[in-house]
Amino acid sequence: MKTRTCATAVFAAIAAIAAGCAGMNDQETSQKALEVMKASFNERGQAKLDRLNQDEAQKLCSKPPSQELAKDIAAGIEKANLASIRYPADGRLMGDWRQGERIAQSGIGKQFSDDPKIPAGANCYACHQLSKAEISYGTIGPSLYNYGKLRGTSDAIQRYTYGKVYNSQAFTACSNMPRFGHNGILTEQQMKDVTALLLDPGSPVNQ
Amino acid sequence: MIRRKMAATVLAAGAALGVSAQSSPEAEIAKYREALAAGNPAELWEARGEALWKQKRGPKNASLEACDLGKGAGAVKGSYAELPRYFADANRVMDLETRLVHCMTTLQGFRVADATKRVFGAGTNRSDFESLAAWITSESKGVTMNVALDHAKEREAYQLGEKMFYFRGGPHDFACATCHSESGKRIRLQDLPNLTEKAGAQLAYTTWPAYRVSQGELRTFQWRLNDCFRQQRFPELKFASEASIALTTFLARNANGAAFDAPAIKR
Amino acid sequence: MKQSRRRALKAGGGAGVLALLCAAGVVSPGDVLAQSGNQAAFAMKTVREAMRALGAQAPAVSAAIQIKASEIAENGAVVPISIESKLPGTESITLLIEKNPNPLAASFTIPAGTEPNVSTRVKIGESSDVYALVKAEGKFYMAKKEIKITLGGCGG
Amino acid sequence: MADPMRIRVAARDGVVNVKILMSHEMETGQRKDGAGKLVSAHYISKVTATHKGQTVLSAEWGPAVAKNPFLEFNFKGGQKGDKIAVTWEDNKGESRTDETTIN
Repeated sequence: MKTRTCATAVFAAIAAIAAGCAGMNDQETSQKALEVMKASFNERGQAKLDRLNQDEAQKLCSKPPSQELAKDIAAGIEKANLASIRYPADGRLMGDWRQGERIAQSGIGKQFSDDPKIPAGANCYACHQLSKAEISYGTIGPSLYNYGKLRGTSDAIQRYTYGKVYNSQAFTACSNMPRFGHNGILTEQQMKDVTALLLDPGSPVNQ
Repeated sequence: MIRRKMAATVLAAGAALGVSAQSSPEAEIAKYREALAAGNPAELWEARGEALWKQKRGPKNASLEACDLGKGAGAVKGSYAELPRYFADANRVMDLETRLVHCMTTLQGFRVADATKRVFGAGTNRSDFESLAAWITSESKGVTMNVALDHAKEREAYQLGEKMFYFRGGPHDFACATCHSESGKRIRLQDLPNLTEKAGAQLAYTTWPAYRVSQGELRTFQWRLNDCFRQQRFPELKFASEASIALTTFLARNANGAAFDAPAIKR
Repeated sequence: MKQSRRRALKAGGGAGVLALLCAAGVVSPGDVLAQSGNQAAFAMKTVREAMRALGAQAPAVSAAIQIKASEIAENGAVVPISIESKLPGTESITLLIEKNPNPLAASFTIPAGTEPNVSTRVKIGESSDVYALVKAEGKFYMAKKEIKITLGGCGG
Repeated sequence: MADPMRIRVAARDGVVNVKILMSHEMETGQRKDGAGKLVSAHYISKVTATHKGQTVLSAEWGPAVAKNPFLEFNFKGGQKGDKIAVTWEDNKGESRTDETTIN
């Protein structure tokens, strides 16, 4: 732990020296970096250059995770993102966990190499443990094994879970998790299915 | 239906691992990597690259042997461990591939468009850059990484690269940092190097280029960046672009002090 | 059927190489001819048929044959496997992969003076048992090992 | 023309270790290219290694052998300076032979 802190400090120092000498302040550097990026990417397939245009949350979250946001800024991000969540008109938040499992396994979607006609996946397993059966899971996010078993399926839990999938930053500013509904990655039905994967008592997540 | 079959296979795998395996999945994967290291097809690219370096080509019918990779014309040994660097003759910072484009145009007389027609190989359609990079980097094996930030433009490249590393964008809100700024994390079963700490940056940077068994191709650091951005859902990073050089400068500098150890072999 | 399987593999792992994987070991009938040796065996669709085509009816399981490979392969496109036989008079070593469309992957003839121990790398489309078939002093013996193929990460 | 092989040989206590890397696509015949067209099967089907003209290993392969194949084996009786030759042939009739010397 101690060595890690130390290494980080040395690292920060190097970065500071590098920054200091180049004669640009932080904001100028960010501006220049964006200009350079805009000149360094080609549109390809469905990935157009407008993907480099950051929204407010993306701008504020472009920082090392060790650098904490001021409380009011974090609260502002969460408030704005919470307001973006659209719950299904039919009021039903849980779909089919079997479909949800498929969506959780699939990592395709939105890459310049992907066919935009094929529905995107959520790639949950890339970052989370879900069912016990899938041993190939990532650890960037917390384990979601027994997610529903531990929380139940009350209306409040359903709303929170669907909302978290829809827009993770409504609850945690600068979360690493994609905002699947907000950014149009998943359809409403797909988000219902993923919610069911997490909450349905029959889902492998809750066995 | 097919997916169910796959899931069942994984399920069976999980059960077997839980009950009867004498060693952990991590230990087995370490064993797999060790077995791969016993013979690295990158050598096939290295051999082609050395021949290409010495072959007279292009409108000027010249070899690349007079190319200055930063340690003087024709000096290849150890050169990659000091790249990217500022080159006075071009008045800019260049990484290896950018410098090779420079030499192909100035020494051999190729037009940039012709020189960069195939930057990433596919099967028998090979990329000269991948072959050349395999050989040139192999000549730095064991050399300590030593990327200088002496010139103002080198410092600027580092600083811009750092900004780009943390830049979140695209429909998934991903930055390089999303996957590479915490230690001990993995995606699926693959360990993710923490590129914001010395050990992680060193481990990652010193093992590119690499023969990717998933593709059966040798890939360079330009490819690594290109494919990371693809998976970040960004548009396509241009080969030898300023952003690619800036990011490479940031990551290569962070690896300073470690022994260069590529071409490697990776899944 | 094949199509959807290909898609499933692709979704999990990424690169188009996986498409190649699920077809690993397939030989179209036209390729089978032309050469001498065990060509018919390469076209067989099951381990049993392939072994029979090689002349092995019911090979005995032998502890003197060792399949050296990691139990988990990170990528099925390249799976390193070594087979060592401690049976005296080993004449040939053959590698079969049960779940590949054509299980027979490689067969090695071992002359006197060469150690009965070979290493190579194969494609394995999905988690599968692999078999080593050894002919020693005119008789066939075998060993078996399961190798699991894991799915890749990132965005594929 | 196919690229040369990389052959590494090392003799120790009278046992010669041979490691071979071959440059070959090892197409299964089932893969489709970018345009959706089937890429025809193309793979090394036969490998022979000789020491001073005597066969020390021969192999028959199908397309399940991995791209850019690797092969390792050991034989007894090689001396420093002896020639080792390796030949592969593929299913389309192409072939390649490379040589090296035990050192």
